[in-house]
Amino acid sequence: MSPLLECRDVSVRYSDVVAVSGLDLNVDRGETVALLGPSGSGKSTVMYAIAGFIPVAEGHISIAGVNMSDPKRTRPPEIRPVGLVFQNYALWPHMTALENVAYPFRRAGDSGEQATRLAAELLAKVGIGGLGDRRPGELSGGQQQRVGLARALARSAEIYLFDEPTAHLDSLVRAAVEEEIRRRREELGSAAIYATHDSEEALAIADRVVILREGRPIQVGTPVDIYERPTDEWSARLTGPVSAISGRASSEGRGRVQVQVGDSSFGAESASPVSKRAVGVLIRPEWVTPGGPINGRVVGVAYRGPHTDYTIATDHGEVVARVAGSPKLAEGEQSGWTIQRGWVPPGSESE
Amino acid sequence: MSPLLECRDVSVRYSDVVAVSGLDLNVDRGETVALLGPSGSGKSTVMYAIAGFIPVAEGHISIAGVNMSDPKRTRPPEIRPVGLVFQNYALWPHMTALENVAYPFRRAGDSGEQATRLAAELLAKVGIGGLGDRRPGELSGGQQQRVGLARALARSAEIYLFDEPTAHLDSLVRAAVEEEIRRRREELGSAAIYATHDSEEALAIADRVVILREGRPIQVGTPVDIYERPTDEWSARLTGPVSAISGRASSEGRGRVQVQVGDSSFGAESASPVSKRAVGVLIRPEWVTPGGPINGRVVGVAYRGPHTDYTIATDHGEVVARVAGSPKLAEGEQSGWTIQRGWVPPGSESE
Amino acid sequence: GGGEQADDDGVLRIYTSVTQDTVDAVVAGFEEANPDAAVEVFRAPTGELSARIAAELRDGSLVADIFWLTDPLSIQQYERDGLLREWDPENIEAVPQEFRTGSFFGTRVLNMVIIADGSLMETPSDWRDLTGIEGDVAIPDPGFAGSAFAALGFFALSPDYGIDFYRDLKDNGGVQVRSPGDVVNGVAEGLYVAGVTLDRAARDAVEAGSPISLVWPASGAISLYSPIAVVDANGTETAEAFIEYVLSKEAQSAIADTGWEPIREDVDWPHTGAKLTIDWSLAFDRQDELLADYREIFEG
Amino acid sequence: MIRLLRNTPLPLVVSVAVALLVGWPLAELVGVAIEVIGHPGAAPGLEPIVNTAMVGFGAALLTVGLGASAALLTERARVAGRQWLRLGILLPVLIPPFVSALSWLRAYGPSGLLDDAIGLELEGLLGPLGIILVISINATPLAYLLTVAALRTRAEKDLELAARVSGASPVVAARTVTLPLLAPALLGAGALVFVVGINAFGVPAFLGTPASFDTVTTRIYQDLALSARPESFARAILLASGLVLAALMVVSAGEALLHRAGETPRRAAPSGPSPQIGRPLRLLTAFVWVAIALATIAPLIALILIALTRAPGLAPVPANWTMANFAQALDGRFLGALGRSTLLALLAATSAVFLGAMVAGLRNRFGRLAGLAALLGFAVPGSTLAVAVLLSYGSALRDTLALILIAYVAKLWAVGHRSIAGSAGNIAPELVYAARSSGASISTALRTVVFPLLRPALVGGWVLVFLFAFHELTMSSLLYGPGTDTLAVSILNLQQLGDVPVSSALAVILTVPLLIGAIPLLVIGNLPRRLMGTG
Ligand SMILES: Nc1ncnc2c1ncn2[C@@H]1O[C@H](COP(=O)(O)OP(=O)(O)OP(=O)(O)O)[C@@H](O)[C@H]1O
Ligand SMILES: Nc1ncnc2c1ncn2[C@@H]1O[C@H](COP(=O)(O)OP(=O)(O)OP(=O)(O)O)[C@@H](O)[C@H]1O
Ligand SMILES: [Mg+2]
Ligand SMILES: [Mg+2]
Repeated sequence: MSPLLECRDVSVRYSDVVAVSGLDLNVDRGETVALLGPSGSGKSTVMYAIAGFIPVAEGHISIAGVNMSDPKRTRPPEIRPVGLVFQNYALWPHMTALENVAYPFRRAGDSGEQATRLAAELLAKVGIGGLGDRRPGELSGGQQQRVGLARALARSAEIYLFDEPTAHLDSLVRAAVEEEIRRRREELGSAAIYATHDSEEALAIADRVVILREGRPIQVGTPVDIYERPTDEWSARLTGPVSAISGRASSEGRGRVQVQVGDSSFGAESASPVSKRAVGVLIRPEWVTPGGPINGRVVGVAYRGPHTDYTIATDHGEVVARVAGSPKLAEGEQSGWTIQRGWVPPGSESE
Repeated sequence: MSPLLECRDVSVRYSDVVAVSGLDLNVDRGETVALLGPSGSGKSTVMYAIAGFIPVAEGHISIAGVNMSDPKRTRPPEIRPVGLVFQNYALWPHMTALENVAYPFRRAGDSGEQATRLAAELLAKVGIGGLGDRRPGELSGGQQQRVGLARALARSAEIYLFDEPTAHLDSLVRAAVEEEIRRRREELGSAAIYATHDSEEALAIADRVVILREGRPIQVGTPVDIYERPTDEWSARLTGPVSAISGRASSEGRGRVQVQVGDSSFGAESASPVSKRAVGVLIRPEWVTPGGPINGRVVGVAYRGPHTDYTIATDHGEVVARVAGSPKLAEGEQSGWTIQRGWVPPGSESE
Repeated sequence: GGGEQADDDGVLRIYTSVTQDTVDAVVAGFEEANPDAAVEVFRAPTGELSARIAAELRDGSLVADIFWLTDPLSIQQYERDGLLREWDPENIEAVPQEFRTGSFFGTRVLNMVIIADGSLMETPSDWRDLTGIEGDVAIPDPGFAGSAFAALGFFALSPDYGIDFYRDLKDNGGVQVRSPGDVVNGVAEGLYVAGVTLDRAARDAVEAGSPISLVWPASGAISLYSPIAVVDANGTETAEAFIEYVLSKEAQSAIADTGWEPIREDVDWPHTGAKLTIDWSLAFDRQDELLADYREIFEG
Repeated sequence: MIRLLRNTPLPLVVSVAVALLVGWPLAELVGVAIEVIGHPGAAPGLEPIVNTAMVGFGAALLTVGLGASAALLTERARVAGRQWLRLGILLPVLIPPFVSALSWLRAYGPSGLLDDAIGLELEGLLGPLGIILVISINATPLAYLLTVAALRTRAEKDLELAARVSGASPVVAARTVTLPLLAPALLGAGALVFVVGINAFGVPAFLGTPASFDTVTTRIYQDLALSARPESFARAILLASGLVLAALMVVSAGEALLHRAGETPRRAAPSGPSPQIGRPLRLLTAFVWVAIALATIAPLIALILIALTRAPGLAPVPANWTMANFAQALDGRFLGALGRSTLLALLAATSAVFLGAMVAGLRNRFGRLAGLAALLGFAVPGSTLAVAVLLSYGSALRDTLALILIAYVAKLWAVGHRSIAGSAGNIAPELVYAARSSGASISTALRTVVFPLLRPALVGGWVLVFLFAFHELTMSSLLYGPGTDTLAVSILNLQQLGDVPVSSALAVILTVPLLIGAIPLLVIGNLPRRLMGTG
């Protein structure tokens, strides 16, 4: 069976700016994919191309086996089975929240009454059941975003596109929205694509994550892959704090290496077999635990609620360690640490 | 010395909607305060009142000892020493990014050339030095947000107001922006107020956090206070996952209690002295560690990059535990856990 | 030209710039006398009427059977272009010689007269007095109305006055106003002490109680007439019959009842006096020149 | 927009409309012009041309200034009785320009009401300054409506607040942010008023003649009015062509300027704050009311008094009042003509706005050219355009309402277009995208999203075209036939050679019923509010 969405070697341009290039992406029914990339990396552009707002300059996009976009032809948005949450919401200012949400129902042929009822239900689901009579201008930013979400969900689509859908939503509402999307996925086999710069969100909700950098997909993988085995330091930083230190690696087979730094060594995974080579090793903060052979001075303390991040200056470079609880060490203190594991990304060897 | 910003018993209304009420807030020079609240709680409204966009219905606002707003009189924005990042950016579509940022310099009397130079520097600082010639309509969401940030920073203000300033920014840019704000605070003694729904951000950057709920400030405190000693379960949830279980508490003095659940017991802090009472205890996921006397079945697993959250059904209620690393337990598995600590919020006793 | 397009649907089409109530009264009488005749009137101000005629002539769609115009200026051109039928109505003798040619015939008379502020001690009695009177004298713009142009034509072409008459008027405080109606209004309101205007407008105002007096100049009012003609290519017997009717005593009485001086002297008309007439053919030929001279005096 | 409208028959429809409404008639005119160009005596003088340019530019500048200030006042400042103020500013739109001229003359001219009462007259009312002033006051609602529409769809308040919080005073914020954002609308208004100015006939005829101030239009009138000589006709057409050329040059120069500055659509953004800040401007509001009273209400009262008075020169006191002047201006044909005029104005307004919206939708070079073409129709003086329409459609459509309608639409298309164009540029593309990915076809998206967003502009343009058409005199008096006479024609035909009380009555009849009809609509129906969207 062909995938629900197929993007093959897609490039998209804004007159002279190439916003996306070489994008290959298949999404199956029921799957959730996250597009993760920094600001300006082309996430919204990918969404717009899938929704049919901009033509592709190269490649093609098909949905459910039907060719939708190629450089010659862009089929119009209304015939694509797609629901979209806009990054900037794009609510219609002349309609109330309820009318905004009822709109897709009306277009799908529901009676006015029916559409209003369904829209009211959706608004209640996203937690603003009482605000249906307000115009977008009379709602707070997050409330507007929820109207945008409800409007997208009002279209019964095969692919839902969410462009930064929770940028202004607190965790409580976020959970409700994620729940609704999961339900649709399971009940209707819809797929969902999230565009987000929030790696935590991407890793938490997606089955697969695509990392975009300057319009190019540089890594595609499961959340665990993306987090623990990033393709390079840049991607690693995108998904959370990471420290890079250099050491000498010796292979232990089956992707495992032993890394020697100063007097001590620690085990790490490696993308490619390496032996007796100087490598850059990436270390996540939670892979560093307090107490142990590696000594350093605390140069930064950041309390992050559930945990505290310490930046430790060691002889081999700065390392960030994440320890549960509120700060227990102060800046300037000396202490010992253990590196539990590391990751040697591909092509990170040097002479 | 009077505080830089003083809000005394402030209420703000949009015709018939009371958006903020009873707000008391002092901000000192050099301080960073976060307004944390869910969507619609009145964060933006507080910002607008401080900036002078909306009159206060009750109370008054003074800046640097000068009365700026009271129900009779609202002094105009341009005479307030305030810089604001709008939640919706509010960039001027007819100006390029550079012109947008140069604007406040021009208003402050800088020459055109000088203003352009300074604006270019600011744009470079927020990472879009190369996009100065583009109009806002040709920028991605996050890039627009950065222009908005740079424009606010272009005003040399005593108070910077940031309304969800990093909603569309990835962690890399975020860090750069936070750094710039810290620098100003230190160099110029400016204060900063962040409105955010993102508790992690609030806790990481603020000296003090104000929790808003439906327009009322319900807790003011340091980040550690807010996270570890929330005023109720609702605030606790706002700042991160939390489990609430009920047990029988016995006081140990100095705010410490021992909580009995089933056969085992654990130590907890309490807002008020309690003795032999049924209480609701709040438990952060990272206060729960694997292995130990409390048995439960895993009913949910969420991978969050640095850690994995397990939802465990115990005899005393569901408890969430946060464990570093990728998932090691699957749904349905039985295992033992230890609760390291807990928090008994004020007024949580029941008979 | 519109020659080929002679329509024969039996409808009599009249293009006119004569006042509506006058046309209405005459047409009603004609229709009563000729119950089978169907008459359609297109009435428009002179400018619009000549523009329409010009346009219709260009694309050959002119359908008018009759032109019935306010003053004898435009009709000169139609006559020269051979548009008009040369014929002699039976009633021709009723029209004074100076108010007709071989193809168009006067239907009513308009007179340019003097009006003066009613409170004036020494009212002017002849044209010359206007150049010596104390106070401003209102002159209607000859560029706007045929009647005003008639005055210009008369004075400029007359050996007794010449264009210098206007120079004298101007030097003595002559002011140009838009139309004869504005002259009446201005004098009535005391803005000007006297002015040159149409007898009809002045008479209406006096009758309604305006504080002005109408002076029939001793040497004569400058008289012009409203010509009527058959469009040769279209006009049927009905058209000729209509003109016969207009010149009849009955129609002329109807015209007089609407307040205009009839062309027939045998119809009772009390408000009249000596008349001065113009060589319209010459005035027409020298139109641009006259207007340019005039403008040089009043606008230069 | 252009991308959204790809693959639609829009360009085709617009091309056909341009060809039929402007292309063919103007081609006929050009044919005539070429034929007569070497005709002896056809050369018009220079002076009326200079005068006309002066009136056009003066009126455009003054009107746009007045209209934009009024719009900023009612939409941005804190003023009491905002609805009433809007109404007051819109009032002159109900008054045909020649009525304004007449009433100003009666109120403030030599031996006007003011002169009679306190011996004061407005220096310079007779002459270029007075002409510019009266045209501007009459056209201010046009500039006002266009600016308000653009304020609603373009310049949102949060953008001004952003300027204020960047340190700009209200005036600087207006200069640097609000007005630049309104530039397309202001330019559109300026272009229309420029053309209104160079095309004005009634006002210069009333106020210019006594000062011997001739404009191109009064010359054209004279050329046509005096005689049917070919050279007069030729000169009229040459002068008209000159007007068209001037309008073309000035407006395309302005558009080129604007185009270089670039289109500045705002991306869809979450709605920002939109409070009304600042102190209530009581003094300014009072001043504006006085201005409205002096500019509109007092002259109208003067006019009504004149119309009621038995004869010129009598004091306008009840003892001298009579209804005879009105009786003379009305007769049995009045009602039929009223019905026809209303129908024509409805049709013309709807078609002009419809076609205007289409041109506004084409946001590319072709659209700009079509916009210019539409403006040409507006720039041709009424008498000349009517001749052109007669030359093109006269034989086929003689004596039908369709002939008059064609002339109206050809003339007023530009009003429909410019009203909308200033606002259309800022409909964020995302709002249309959102509709389409909710399942709406292009036409549904236009109907449900674009048109409602443009409502202030569409309604404003519609009202303007309706009133222009309702008051139209020159073209209808040339084109009507048996059974197709319009209101203005039927009244005009009853007029006695410029009899002042009767023409005052005529003016009152053209104005007052509209006022009486419109005010309850405006007040009870809350029309300005609805017309301009919420807020
Ligand atoms: N113009 C308005 N008219 C009426 N109510 C409004 C208006 N603007 C905001 N509100 C209401 O006031 C309350 C506070 O809004 P505010 O924008 O301050 O919230 P917020 O905390 O900034 O939310 P968010 O995180 O979603 O931006 C909300 O309930 C909102 O619906
Ligand atoms: N209309 C436009 N014209 C020119 N360049 C554009 C336009 N829109 C976007 N771009 C550029 O294309 C690139 C990709 O933009 P896009 O909006 O897809 O980024 P994004 O990943 O969604 O970013 P963000 O997280 O900030 O929303 C950016 O560099 C942006 O500057
Ligand atoms: Mg984006
Ligand atoms: Mg907000």
